[in-house]
Amino acid sequence: MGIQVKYFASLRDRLGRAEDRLAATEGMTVAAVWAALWPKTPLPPNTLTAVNMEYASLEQSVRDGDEVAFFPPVTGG
Amino acid sequence: MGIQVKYFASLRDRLGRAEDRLAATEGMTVAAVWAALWPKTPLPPNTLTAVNMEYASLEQSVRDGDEVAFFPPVTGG
Amino acid sequence: MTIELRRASFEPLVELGRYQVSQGELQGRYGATAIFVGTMRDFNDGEPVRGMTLEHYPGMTERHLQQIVETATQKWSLLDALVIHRVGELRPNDPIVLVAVWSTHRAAAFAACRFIMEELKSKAPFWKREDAATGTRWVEHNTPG
Amino acid sequence: MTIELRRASFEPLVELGRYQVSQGELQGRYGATAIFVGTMRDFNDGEPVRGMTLEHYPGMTERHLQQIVETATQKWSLLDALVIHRVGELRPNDPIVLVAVWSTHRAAAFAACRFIMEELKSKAPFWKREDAATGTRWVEHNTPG
Repeated sequence: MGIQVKYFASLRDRLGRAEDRLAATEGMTVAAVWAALWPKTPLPPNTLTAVNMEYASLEQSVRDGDEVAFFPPVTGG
Repeated sequence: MGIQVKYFASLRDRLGRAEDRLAATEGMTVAAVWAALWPKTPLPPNTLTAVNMEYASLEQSVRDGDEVAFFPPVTGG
Repeated sequence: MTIELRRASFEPLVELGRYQVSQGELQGRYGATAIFVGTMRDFNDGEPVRGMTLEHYPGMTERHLQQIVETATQKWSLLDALVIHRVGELRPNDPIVLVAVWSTHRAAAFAACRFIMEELKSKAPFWKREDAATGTRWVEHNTPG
Repeated sequence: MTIELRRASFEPLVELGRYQVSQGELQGRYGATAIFVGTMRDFNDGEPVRGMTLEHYPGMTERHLQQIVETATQKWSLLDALVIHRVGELRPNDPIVLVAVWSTHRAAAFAACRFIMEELKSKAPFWKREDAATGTRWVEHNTPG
């Protein structure tokens, strides 16, 4: 089933896509998910990351079945 | 015209009256107004005092035409 | 900036909606509205309360409410403020006070609304007399903010 | 405790009045209601704004709003709380967010209302895109609380 990856707001617009999917590798981190999908694009500063809808650090490890999200600072309210 | 004196809330109930009037004497203070009207009743602790609808200390001097008020701590809102 | 004392029961949210619409120059300008409604409870100090009388000092009360709101507008950048306070006979669940503050940003609105309530509670000459099961009694002091 | 996301424009004061009446167990128990309404302004960063799109992360947004309100109920003694937040297309003067908190005393109501707003602004995944005279632009950060 792999990892479901989501992008939101300005980051989605910049990347030109809202979702990706990839297979997890052993000990894969959030940072590694980004690097695998966007090898030529450094993660923009201030990007927030979530795993399974909870905020997560770039070091958090992920596995198949997880949902990983990358998005800019939130501006609700 | 003298000084108009007003009592409110529990203090009015205790005194059994809402208003008094007395002639000002030279250099009369708020404390002296009370003492002149209630020589046998010490001013209850925590009583607030106002002169012409502004909070005032017991030492503030008053004169004919002023309105002096004595009342307990306020409990609005 | 509007200050009102009311002898009859009022609906704070209805009043607020009406007021906001009536203030044409607010439209599109405010980003933040902070509102406080104080309501009569049916118990106090562990005892059931059936009714309440709110006494005030006519003249001084209005003057102090006005001063409190003016001080708030000097301390924070506000677009408008509305204060409505009941006097007279109240029953449980009756609104006692409405404070609403409009501002461009939330920090000013929150701070000013809180300030107005605390000042009102400590300075505006109102007094509550409760009609409790054991008889009527004057409320001696407010709950600290 | 109720959390709602709305796709269509809503009237915060009407919603609030309805909700309050519907919560029968609140009657007579609350002394303090602290309310915040965030409204879309017709200018931002010195530029006129014609419209706004509010994007969110379905699932994560609701979950975080729920967590924020639960944290508030752990920190303060609250009787009830209501949070309504718009998503989708907004126009100037449209309400964006309503936060209302009911408590016995005002200190808890004020503090919890403020807390919920600050947490919502910093943690709930919403993003604003403004339609300004010079084109559309993503709002990059919120005004500090």
